[in-house]
Amino acid sequence: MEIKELKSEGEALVATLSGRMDAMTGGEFTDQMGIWIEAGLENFIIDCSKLDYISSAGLRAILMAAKRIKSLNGSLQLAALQESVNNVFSISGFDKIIPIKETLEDALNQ
Amino acid sequence: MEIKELKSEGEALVATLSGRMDAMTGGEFTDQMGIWIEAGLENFIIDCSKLDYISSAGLRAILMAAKRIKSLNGSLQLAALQESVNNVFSISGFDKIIPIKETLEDALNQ
Amino acid sequence: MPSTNSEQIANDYLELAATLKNLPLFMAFVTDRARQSGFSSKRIAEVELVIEEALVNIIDYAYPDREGWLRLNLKTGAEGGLKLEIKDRGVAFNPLEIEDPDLRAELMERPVGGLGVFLIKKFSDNLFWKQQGDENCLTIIFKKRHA
Amino acid sequence: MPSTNSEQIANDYLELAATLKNLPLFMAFVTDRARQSGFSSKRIAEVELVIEEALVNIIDYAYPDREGWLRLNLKTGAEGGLKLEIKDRGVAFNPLEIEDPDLRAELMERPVGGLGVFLIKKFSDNLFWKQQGDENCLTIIFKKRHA
Ligand SMILES: Nc1ncnc2c1ncn2[C@@H]1O[C@H](COP(=O)(O)OP(=O)(O)O)[C@@H](O)[C@H]1O
Ligand SMILES: Nc1ncnc2c1ncn2[C@@H]1O[C@H](COP(=O)(O)OP(=O)(O)O)[C@@H](O)[C@H]1O
Repeated sequence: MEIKELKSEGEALVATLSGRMDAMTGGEFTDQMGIWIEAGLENFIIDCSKLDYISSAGLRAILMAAKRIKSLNGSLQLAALQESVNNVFSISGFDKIIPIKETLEDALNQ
Repeated sequence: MEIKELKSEGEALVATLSGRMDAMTGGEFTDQMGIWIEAGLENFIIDCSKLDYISSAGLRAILMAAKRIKSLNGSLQLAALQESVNNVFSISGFDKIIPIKETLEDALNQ
Repeated sequence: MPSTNSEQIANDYLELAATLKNLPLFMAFVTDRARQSGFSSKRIAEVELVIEEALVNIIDYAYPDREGWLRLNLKTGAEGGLKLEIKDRGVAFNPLEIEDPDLRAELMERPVGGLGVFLIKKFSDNLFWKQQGDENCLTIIFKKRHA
Repeated sequence: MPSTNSEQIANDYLELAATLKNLPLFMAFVTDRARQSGFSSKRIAEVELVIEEALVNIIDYAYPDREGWLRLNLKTGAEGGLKLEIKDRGVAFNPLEIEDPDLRAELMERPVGGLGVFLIKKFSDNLFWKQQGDENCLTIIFKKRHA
């Protein structure tokens, strides 16, 4: 998995996730979010258009981040999920607890 | 494995081999040499600097090509072998039946 | 020895230490065969998810205090599907007894975790568990579906 | 079942159809373990060569008229080396009885082929063959060498 900071748009950090978010790589997301949150960032948009695969270890990392950000009154949006990843999200009910936008633009115009 | 025609230098065709020349890909070399020989080419320099691995299936393909070219009075030179590939060549005694040059320049200046 | 008859039917077999380092090989063992059996890449991604969840649970929970082992056995199922048996000698554990998570809980109430077994159930076509001596044997049936 | 004692030592096991399509998985099975055991990448390349030669021979020659099977068993050898057992139920064949090729023959006299078994001998540290019932069992020892 690769995590890349794309840009800052207003108050939000936009990052891209690519590759696989699984039991071997889920921790990288937790670590990177930790670094950004320690640095004072609170609003995040994650472009998932290049994220090919997610397992429960990935969902776990995203849920932990979402809870931490919520407790800071920040925001976390996911955008542009591939069909298979989106499917795992809705089956797990994550689409009801984390804002998911069809495109990156939708998230930015929020 | 990838086979790429690099250029024609005088009478010789220079091609590069990259990747792995093994039981699954050795046939590609035989096929490509067949096409070039049918097209009337007789002199070949093969740049092996990007060839990472060779097994007996690769040696077989090279020996078949060398014999065919010899019977046409053509020439086949190999250049810039990586250490591990070079090692397989010398152990098999191929360095005594096929001209091997340290660099592509050495082969071209022949 | 895994089989004793010399004219055997397709019966693929992999046994390795139950560590995360071996996960890619376990996954490739199943996905290579799924690909050879003509599973679509969409269905292969679902198969991958199910295997990852089942194996990571064994790696994480089955052997709390020692190095453990894990065995996969793949057979051809009905209509070109796959029948995967996963065996370990760890803690006796029947995933079919785990309750589904509450999908309607609010963000701050959602427990972290507890989705692995649920995803296994959702993306497999059939799931059996039995104890054989000191072994857990989980059988997962995958149909081709979107073939 | 490949083993019956519950506290087993490292004993990795892979059984698949003897086809070229399965070669990458067979290779990964051995090279993953070699990497985990701290083999250098130079030595791993030699290990790969030996396995390819041994397996391709079984795929090509052991089962001339039917689909065949092939089993690998990896154990830890002396001083962190590896002990690989390759088993098949094909034609009885002892590679140690094959004569080495004539390396001094001229180009046009060199036969095409006949290098596989020779390379196996050159890059392995020890080689045993035995017949067990209707099985060929070839044992190859790899030392770490350039560790
Ligand atoms: N192979 C196993 N052996 C023992 N306990 C297990 C096993 N697999 C799962 N469990 C138990 O079932 C629970 C639910 O597993 P799962 O749904 O995968 O979610 P998670 O692993 O995120 O907790 C685990 O927390 C663990 O207590
Ligand atoms: N597993 C096997 N079963 C039966 N015969 C074999 C086996 N492996 C090798 N042979 C025989 O030994 C010969 C030499 O094998 P090898 O040195 O690998 O060279 P090649 O395969 O290029 O002929 C083969 O041509 C084949 O006749």
